[in-house]
Amino acid sequence: MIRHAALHDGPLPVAALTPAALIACEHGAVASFVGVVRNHAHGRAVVGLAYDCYRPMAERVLAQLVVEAANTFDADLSASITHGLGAMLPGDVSVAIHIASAHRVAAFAACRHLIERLKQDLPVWKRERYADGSEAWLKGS
Amino acid sequence: MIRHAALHDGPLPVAALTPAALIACEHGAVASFVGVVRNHAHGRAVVGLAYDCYRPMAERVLAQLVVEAANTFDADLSASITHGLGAMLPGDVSVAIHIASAHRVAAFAACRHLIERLKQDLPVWKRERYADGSEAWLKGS
Amino acid sequence: MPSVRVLYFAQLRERLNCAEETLTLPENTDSTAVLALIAERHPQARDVIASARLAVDCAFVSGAVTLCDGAELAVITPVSGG
Amino acid sequence: MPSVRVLYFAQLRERLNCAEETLTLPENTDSTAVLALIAERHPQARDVIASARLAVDCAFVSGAVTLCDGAELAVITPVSGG
Repeated sequence: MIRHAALHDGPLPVAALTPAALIACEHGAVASFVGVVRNHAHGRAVVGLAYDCYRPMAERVLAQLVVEAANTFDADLSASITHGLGAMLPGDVSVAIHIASAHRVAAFAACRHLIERLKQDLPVWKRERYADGSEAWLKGS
Repeated sequence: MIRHAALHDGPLPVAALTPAALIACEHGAVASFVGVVRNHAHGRAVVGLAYDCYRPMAERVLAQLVVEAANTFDADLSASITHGLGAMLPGDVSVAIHIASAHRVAAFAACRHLIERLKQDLPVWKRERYADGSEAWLKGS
Repeated sequence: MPSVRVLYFAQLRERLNCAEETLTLPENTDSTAVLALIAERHPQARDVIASARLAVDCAFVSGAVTLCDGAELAVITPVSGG
Repeated sequence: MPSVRVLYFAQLRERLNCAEETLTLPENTDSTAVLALIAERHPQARDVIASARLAVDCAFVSGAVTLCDGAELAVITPVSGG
């Protein structure tokens, strides 16, 4: 059983996209979610963004969300959740979640749960930069 | 927009686990499913399995399921679906599905839809080998 | 009556000890009747065929089917991919 | 009354032009009262603070809170990670 929850300075590296480290023969299903910085949002052209973060709390929340997902969906699941911080450009990867479980229903449910809960509780804030030169802090997401 | 649907002889290579080829700045969300050969099923210890396949139909079904998912969830989604064939051991990867979409709801829904529909319609059959030396064709999954 | 190829896979292929055979079947018929004719020919696999779907030229068919000479039929027992 | 650190982030930090300050707050109070005291101190950010949750020592709190000397409070406006 693997449990990994971490913040990462900058966009996530390509290695964060693969659940390879979670593959194990007791877990028949792996569900993953990867978040990518889009070039458009709310009808505006986005040229970049920066994440602010309350780092010690964010680390704690990520770890707690993994425990919560395991308690809710599968006590034996393996999980990896990583969120990037700082400046990013469109196409950069900001978050990666991987869940391995014996069965796919729990794997999908835990993965979906984690990204939804992360968006509710992770103390991270996104400031978008637009093509017209303006910037704005996002409120919720 | 990327659309990839293929069969692969043998277990899927590690490169099939990553959605890296689908990352694009118009798609903010990537959902993936990876199926792994388990070392247990129906309460029995599994030591290996082999997939039989009606290959020309399976290729056609995979491509059709991608079109169906796009028609249902997001006409602009990118999708990659690959199913392995032949002999596999516990821990081997038998199927990988990656969906990139502007938003996570469509990405998750299309990914989940594809694995469920694959399990209904893909003309592929699994023969499990057990620790006691017996073998059995699975009926449904 | 057209001559068609009929393909068998997995458990059904093993039960029949046959991967493929050529049959002469009615031109205008329906999928249930085709499966019934095949089951009649192979009583030892009647139970397996009863759970199968018919594919013609790589597509599932149900209800009325028109068979042409050289069509490729497949008896698709419950699948177990993934 | 304990002396606590209060942290501000993102939009709120910019509005206050302040990332952190030390405040003296009642020991036994509740999260709503703490946020109200902070809003009273920073009327220019009242609207932003109204939408915030309170964290004490890296955990969200609601209802009654007991504050100790040196506690680390954070005003968590609606987050936008992911």
